[in-house]
Amino acid sequence: MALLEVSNVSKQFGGLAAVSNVDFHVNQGEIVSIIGPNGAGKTTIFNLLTGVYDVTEGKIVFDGKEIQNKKVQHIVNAGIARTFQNIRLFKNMRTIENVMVGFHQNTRYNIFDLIFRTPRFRKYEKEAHIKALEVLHSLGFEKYIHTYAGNLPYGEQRKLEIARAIATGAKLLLLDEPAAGMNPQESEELLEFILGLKDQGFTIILIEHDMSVVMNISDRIYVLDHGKMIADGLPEEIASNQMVIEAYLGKSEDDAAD
Amino acid sequence: MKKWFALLLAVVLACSALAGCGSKETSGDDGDGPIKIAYSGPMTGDNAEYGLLFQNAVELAVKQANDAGGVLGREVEVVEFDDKNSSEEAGSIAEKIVGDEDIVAVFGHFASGVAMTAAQIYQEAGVVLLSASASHVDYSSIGDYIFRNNVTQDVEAYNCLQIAVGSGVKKLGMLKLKTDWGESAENSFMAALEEIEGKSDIELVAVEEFVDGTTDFSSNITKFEEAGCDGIVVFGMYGSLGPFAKQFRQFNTETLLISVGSSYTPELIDLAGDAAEGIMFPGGMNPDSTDPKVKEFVDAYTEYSGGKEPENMSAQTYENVQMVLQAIENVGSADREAIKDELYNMTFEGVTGTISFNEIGDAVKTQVWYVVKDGQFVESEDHKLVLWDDFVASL
Amino acid sequence: MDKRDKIIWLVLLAALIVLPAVGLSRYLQRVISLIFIYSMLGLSLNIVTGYMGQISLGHAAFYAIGAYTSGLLSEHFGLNFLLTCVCGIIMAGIIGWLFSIPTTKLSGTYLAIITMGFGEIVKVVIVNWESLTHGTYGLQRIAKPEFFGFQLNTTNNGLYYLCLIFLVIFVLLCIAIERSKLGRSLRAIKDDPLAASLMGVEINHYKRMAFTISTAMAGCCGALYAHLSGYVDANSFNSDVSTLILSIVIFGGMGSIKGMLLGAAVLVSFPEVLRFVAVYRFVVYGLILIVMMVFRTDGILGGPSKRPYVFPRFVKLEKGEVTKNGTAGGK
Amino acid sequence: MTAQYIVNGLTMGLIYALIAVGYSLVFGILKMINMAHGAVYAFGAHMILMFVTWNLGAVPAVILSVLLTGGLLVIYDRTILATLRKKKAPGIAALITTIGFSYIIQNGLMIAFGTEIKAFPALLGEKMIQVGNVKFAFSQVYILVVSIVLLVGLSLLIHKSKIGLAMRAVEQNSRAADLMGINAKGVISVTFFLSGMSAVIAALLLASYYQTVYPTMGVMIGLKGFSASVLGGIGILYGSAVGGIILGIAESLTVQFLSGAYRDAVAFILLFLILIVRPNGLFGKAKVSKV
Repeated sequence: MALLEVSNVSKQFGGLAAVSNVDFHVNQGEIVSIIGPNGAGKTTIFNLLTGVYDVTEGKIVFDGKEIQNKKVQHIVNAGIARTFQNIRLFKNMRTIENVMVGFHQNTRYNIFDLIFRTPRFRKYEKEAHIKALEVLHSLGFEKYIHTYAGNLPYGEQRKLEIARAIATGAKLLLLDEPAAGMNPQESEELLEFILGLKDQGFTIILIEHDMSVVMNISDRIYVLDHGKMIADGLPEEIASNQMVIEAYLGKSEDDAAD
Repeated sequence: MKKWFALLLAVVLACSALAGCGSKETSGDDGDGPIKIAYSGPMTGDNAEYGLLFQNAVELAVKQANDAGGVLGREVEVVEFDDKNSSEEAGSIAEKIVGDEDIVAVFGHFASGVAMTAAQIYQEAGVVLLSASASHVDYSSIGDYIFRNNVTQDVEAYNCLQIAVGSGVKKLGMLKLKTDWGESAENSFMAALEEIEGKSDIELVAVEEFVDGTTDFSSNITKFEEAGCDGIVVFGMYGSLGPFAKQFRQFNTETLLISVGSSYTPELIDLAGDAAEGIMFPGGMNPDSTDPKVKEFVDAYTEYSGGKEPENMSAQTYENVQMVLQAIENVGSADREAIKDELYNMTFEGVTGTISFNEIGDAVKTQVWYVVKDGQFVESEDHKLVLWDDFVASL
Repeated sequence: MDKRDKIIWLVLLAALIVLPAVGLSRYLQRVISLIFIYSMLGLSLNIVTGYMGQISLGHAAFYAIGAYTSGLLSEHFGLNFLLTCVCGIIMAGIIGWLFSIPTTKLSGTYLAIITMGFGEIVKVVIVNWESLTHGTYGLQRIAKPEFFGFQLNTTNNGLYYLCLIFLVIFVLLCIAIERSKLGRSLRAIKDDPLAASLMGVEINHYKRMAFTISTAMAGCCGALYAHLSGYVDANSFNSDVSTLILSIVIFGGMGSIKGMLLGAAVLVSFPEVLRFVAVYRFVVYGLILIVMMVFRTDGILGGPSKRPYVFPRFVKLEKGEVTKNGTAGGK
Repeated sequence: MTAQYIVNGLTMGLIYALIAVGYSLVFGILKMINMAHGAVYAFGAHMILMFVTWNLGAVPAVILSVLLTGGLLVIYDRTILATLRKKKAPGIAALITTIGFSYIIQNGLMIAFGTEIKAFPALLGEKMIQVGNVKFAFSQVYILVVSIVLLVGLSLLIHKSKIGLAMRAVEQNSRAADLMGINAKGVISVTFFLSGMSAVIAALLLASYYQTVYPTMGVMIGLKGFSASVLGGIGILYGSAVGGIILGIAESLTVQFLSGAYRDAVAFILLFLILIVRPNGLFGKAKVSKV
C-alpha cells in the first residue's frame, strides 16, 4: 500500500481549473519528483496535500487515513511537512528557535506547566532543545545556532527550512524547489543532503526545475502541465518522452504545421 | 553600544523627572515667611475656561490682600495646579498639596466628581478645601474640612421649578447633560416636582438626555415638539445651552427656556446670539448690578483678567479666598485646624451677599431671577425668587 | 536569562525596595505606584502587540473591567483585596476571551479598529448601567487593601510595596511566557502566520490565548489602580489611557520586558515634570511618538538582541557540544 | 414624525460620509488609517473661523483653509510618512505617528484658540423651510447638495480621470506604478490633499450649521466617520458615502427610540457587528492570500 495515494483530485478557482483529475502515489522511502513548466499547478498540489487549499473533488489518503480538506494542523500531525518556493523562515527568530517551533506539536505541556515551570515543562523543553541541537548538528549548523534566520546565507536558509520540516517529526517531506537560485556547487551539496535524508528513512516529494538534481535523485517522476498529469515513469523514460519535451519547449515550427 | 546609550539617557531622564518634582518636606506653618494657599482647576481639557476664570479670581484676591499689607503682616502666595478636570490628576495633586506643610487652604477643583476625589485626601490630611463650583448634594458631607460657597444642586433645581411654575408653564420638558452633575440635578428636580404634586398643574412630559460635547440636538428638539412642551428646563453648561437654544429657536419661538446659573456667562450671548432672548435663570451675582461692592469687584476683575468679565462662580471663588484670609486674620495664625474652626462661626459680607456656613460646610445662598433681554442679563422685575418652603406654601 | 540580565534585574529590584526608606513624599509614592501599574499594563499589552504584532487600541477597556469588578465587589461584599483582585483578573480574562473569539480572524488594521470600538462601548456601558456601576458618579471611596487588620495606604508605603510585588510577579510571568513554547509560537505568528500554522501551530487558538492572558493581566492592573486611587469613573479609562499604554509598548520597545518598565517610567513621569507647562505637554507628547517612530522604530530597548541565545538552566550539555555561552560563536 | 428624524439623520450621515471619504482616500493608497483625520477636521474649522474673523469673506476663507489644511497633510506625508516608507517600517509605526500628529494639532489649536466653545458665523444662512410636517434649515439643503457634489466629483476623479488611474495604480502596487513613470510620491500627496479638502468642507458645512467650533470637535466626528468608512468597505468611495448615511440615520433613530445617551455607542456597536459579519464592509471584496 503506498504511503500517499492521490486519486482523481481537482481544484477549481472560480472557472479556472488549476488542477484537474490528478492521480499519483508515493511509496515509503521513495523520492518522487513532480516537474512541469511554470504555472502547471505543482505548488497547488502541495497546497492541497498540506490543507492550505480544499480539494474541489477527489481523495487524498495518507498512511491509510483520508486527509483532504482536513485542518492544516491535523495534516502536520499526521506526518506531512513542507518547505516553500520563496523561503518562509521566522526571520526575527534564531536558528535554534526556528527548529524548535517545528517541535511545537511534540512539546506537550500547557499554559500552567510553563507558568509554574513544572517538571513536565522542563522535560519537554530539554527534549526540544537537545533534539534541535541534534538536527542542527546534522546540518553542520554549529556556528549558526545563535544567528537570526534572516541573516543566514541563502543556501543555509534553504537547509534550515528543511531542518524545520524534519523537526515536526514528519514522515513525508514536500520540498518546493529547494535548489532554486542555487549555483551548481550548492545544488550538488543539497543533492547529498537530500539523499542523506532518504537514507534516514524519509519519503520525499520534490518540485524542482533543476533537471540535473531531478534526474539524479528521483526514483520516479510525474510531469504536470496545465493542471493535468501528462506523463509518469522512471527518469530515463521521462527524459525521452515527446509530450514532456513539447510541454517544456513547445512544438517546433514544422511539427506545428501538420 | 547605541542601545546602551539610549537606555542610559532614558533612565537619567526618568530619574531627574521624578527627583525634579519631589517637594521638600517642611515642618508646620512656623509663623513667619509667606502664607501659602493652593489653587487647582482644569487649565487644559474640558471646562478649561472655568479653570482660568477661577485662577484670575484667586490671583486678584491675593494681589489685593498683598497690596493692603498682606495678612498678619505676612505676604500671601498662591501655588497653582492643573487637574485637567480628571479625578486621577486631582488625586495626585491633592497628595502633593497635603505633603507641603506650608499650604494652609485649597480652592478650586471644578467638577463635583473631581472635587470629591480630592476632598477625601484633604479631609484625611486635615486641609480646608473651599469650592465655588461643586454642586453635588453629598460633597460637603465628606468631612468637616470640606466647605462649599456655591448654590447646591437641590436649591438651584428648586429655583428652576419656581421659575417654570411662576411663568405659568403647563407642559414641561427637561434636557439633561449625561454627567454626575446632570444626574443629581435631575434627582433634585424630580424631588421638587413631587413636593408640589397636586398644588400646581405643571406636568413633566418629556425628558431628554445628551452626551457632553453633543452639538446636534435636532432629534431631542423633535421629541419636545411632539410632546408639545411650552417650557423646557436645560441642565447643561453654556456650551450646550447655546447651540441648543439656537437650533430650538429655528423650530419654535414661543416655548420658554430655563437653565441653571452656571450657563449665565457673556459667552452664552456670543454662542446663542438672539436665540438667547428670553432665557431665564436662577443666578447669583449680576455683573451689571449697581451695588458698589459688585461694581468695584467687576471692574478690578475685568482689568486684571485683561477684559474677561467675571461670572457668578468666579465671584464666589474671590469671596472664598477673602474669607480664608479673613479667618486667618481673626484667629491670628495660619494653622490649618484653626482656619477650619473659624470658618464655621464667622459671617462674611461678600460680593454675592452675606455668607455663613451651616454645620456641614455649605453656604446658605439665595438666588436672583434673571432673564435675557436684548443680549443683557436683566433681573426680572415682575418675579422674585423666594425660599423654597415659602414658595410651596404660597401655591 | 544570562548573567548580565540577572544583575540588571537584581540591582533594579534592590533600588526600588530601598527607595521608600529614603523618605518618599506621598505624592512621589503615588506617581511611582502609577509607574508600576503602567509598567504592568505595558507588559500585558506587550504579549499581544510586542510578541504577536497585533495592535489593540482599546486595552483600557479591560483595565476598566478589572477596576470596576474589584471596586464593586469590595464595596458590596467587603471582600479582601486579594479576592476581589482575582475576580477582576478572571472577569477581564473571560470578557477578553469572549471578545477574542470573533475577532481572531481579523488582523492588523481591522483588529485595531474593533478594539478601539470595544473600548468606547465599555465606556458607554459604564456610564449607562447606573444600577451596577453608579453611572457617571463612578465608584467613590473604594476601600484600601487590608491584610490581617493592617491597612495599606500611602502613609505606611503599603500601596507602594503592593504594586512592587505585583510588578515582580508580572515580570517573572512574562519571562516565563517568553522563554516557552507559547512565546516562540506568538513570535512565529508575528513573523509568518502561514508558515507557523504549517509547523503545527494552531493560530487562532494561540491568538485567543495571548489575548486572554493579556486582558486578564490588564484586569489585575485595574483592580490595583481602583484600590490605589480610591475613586474611578468612566473617564479614568478613556481612549487616552489606551493610547498611553500602546505608546509605552512602542516607546519601550516591542517584545522587550525591560523596555516596558522604561517606557512606563518615562511616559508616566513626563507629564508630572512638565506640569508647569500645562498645555504644551500634550504637544511634546505627540512629538515623542513621531520622533520615536521615525528614528527608532524598535523603541529604546526593542529589536533583536545581540547577545547569544540563552539555553535554559536545566539543559546540561555534554562538554563537546555547544556550551551555555555559545563557544560555537555566532554573530 | 419619523420623517423628521430621517432628515436629521441624513444631514449627519452626509457629514460622516465626507469624513469617511477622507479616511478611504488615505487608506486606499497607503493601507493606513489616518488617526489624525478628526484633528485635521477641527484644524480646518478653526482656519475658516480665523480667516473669517480677518473678514476676508466666506469663499476666500474656505479656499485658504483648504490650501492650508491640504498643505499641512502633504508636508506631514512628505516629511514623516515618506521616511517611514523608505525605511520599510512596519504598519504600526505609521499608525502611531498619526496618533502623535493628532495630539499635536489638537493641543496646538487649544494653545492658539483657547479651549472654550466659540461661535461660528452661519455662512450658509439660517432660513427654515417647511415641507409637509418636516422642518429643516436651508443650510441642511446646502449640506445635501455640496456633499453629493463632492462625493460624485471625487468618485469621477478616481474612476475616470488620469490622476485617478494613477492613484489606483499606486494603490495596487506603488513600485510597479513608479516603474511605469507614475510619480507615486506626487500621487500620494494629491491623495492627502484631497483627504484634507474633504475634511475642511465637512467642517465648513457642520460648523456653519451648528455655529460652534472647539478644538476637540473632531474626536467623536472622526471616530464615527471612521466607522462609516469601514461600514461601507474602507477604500471604496461610494461605500463610505453609503456607510455614512446608514450611520447617521441609525444614530438619529436611536436618539428617537432609545435616548441621547446611546448616541455615540450606536456607531461602535454597528462597527463591531459589521466587522464580525463582513470584515471587508458592505462593498469590500475579500482578498485571496497567495502562498
